[in-house]
Amino acid sequence: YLEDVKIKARGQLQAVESRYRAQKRITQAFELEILNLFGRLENSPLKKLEDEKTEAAE
Amino acid sequence: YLEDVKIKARGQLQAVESRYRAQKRITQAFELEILNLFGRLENSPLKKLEDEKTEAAE
Amino acid sequence: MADDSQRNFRSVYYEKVGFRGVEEKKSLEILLKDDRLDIEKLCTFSQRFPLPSMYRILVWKVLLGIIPPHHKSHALVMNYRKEQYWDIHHALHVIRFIDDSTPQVEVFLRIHQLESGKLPRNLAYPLEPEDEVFLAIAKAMEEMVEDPIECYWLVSCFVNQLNSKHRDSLQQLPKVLEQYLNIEDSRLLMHLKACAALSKLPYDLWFKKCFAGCLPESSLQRVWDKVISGSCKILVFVALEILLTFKMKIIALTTAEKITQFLENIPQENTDAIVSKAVDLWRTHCGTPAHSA
Repeated sequence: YLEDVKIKARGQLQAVESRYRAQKRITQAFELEILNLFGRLENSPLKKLEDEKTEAAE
Repeated sequence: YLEDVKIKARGQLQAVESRYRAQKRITQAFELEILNLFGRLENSPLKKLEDEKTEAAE
Repeated sequence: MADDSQRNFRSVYYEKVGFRGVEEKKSLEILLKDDRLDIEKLCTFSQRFPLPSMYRILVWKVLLGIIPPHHKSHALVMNYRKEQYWDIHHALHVIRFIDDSTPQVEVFLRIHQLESGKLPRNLAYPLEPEDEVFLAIAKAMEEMVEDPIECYWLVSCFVNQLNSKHRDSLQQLPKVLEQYLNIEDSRLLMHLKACAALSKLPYDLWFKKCFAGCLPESSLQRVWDKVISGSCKILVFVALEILLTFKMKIIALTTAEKITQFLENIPQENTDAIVSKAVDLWRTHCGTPAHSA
């Protein structure tokens, strides 16, 4: 019976851990996307113009 | 002893749950940042020019 | 020849009419009543019998570890699976990998890629061969499973099973096929060798995609019963039975290209009989599984 409780707990734990790992993967993917978007914003030769626009708008 | 195992299992489950929630909060913060960056890239009147540049660079 | 066709007729007949099926269904129901499902017994059952369609998805989910052995945890765990699916689904929206018009199977692919850390940098990257395998299996599974979340988990875990547990054996299957073809019909083997077709048979379709896109779903699920419960060798016998069934047609074709092209698009009428015969042939050569997983 004890074994039973352990197996049951493991079954649930595995699913929760998998959900946690997925969330971690999402964070990684978002991180990459943020870097990518920053790169697109900053490497643009039009950045300065855009910056001025943003500042003016604020 | 059985009660012991149950308590331990519940503790483990809660620990992973709380790590999941923490990770989710990070994801949500990143999500806001991504939306913000997309907004900056796309609402710019210079976007068209930039798109052309990106396409040419690829 | 007469014996053979009679035997085949019988087994197809029984499976269709379900004489044997009633007993089998009862014994499966007894297995499924346990508070804690016995994975090994469920494996043995699906190795020996076709799963009744009303229990197939449940058994697959248990065998693939999507839900745990305890009945009482099923709802809870399925809830975690659901949340995980929507978490990733939403994230893919945010980074614009999917939108409302993305086909379901492509959504599944992107979720699977993200979960396994293989999401490409952007959408412009061409698909890898393993992605094509995933999509083929997903398309077939979509026809078998109504609920998209259940469907995603089945595809993802099935593909993971193929890439881990079955990885090494899958690579051996072309060689194994040649051996059995030599036993069953050496003349056909000679013909394939003479046309230089042996190395060009649609092995990816047969052994990587597990016949997804080759057999209609009603036949395919009976093959997958065996693979999911632990035997990928059944794939060899399905391929073998396809070759034997269309022997005349294949002998009439004289180039490797034509043979491959035909085999990639076999007629869809008698596939149930092909699978039944393949299962019989598998039993003949490998014996009835007793307790092996």
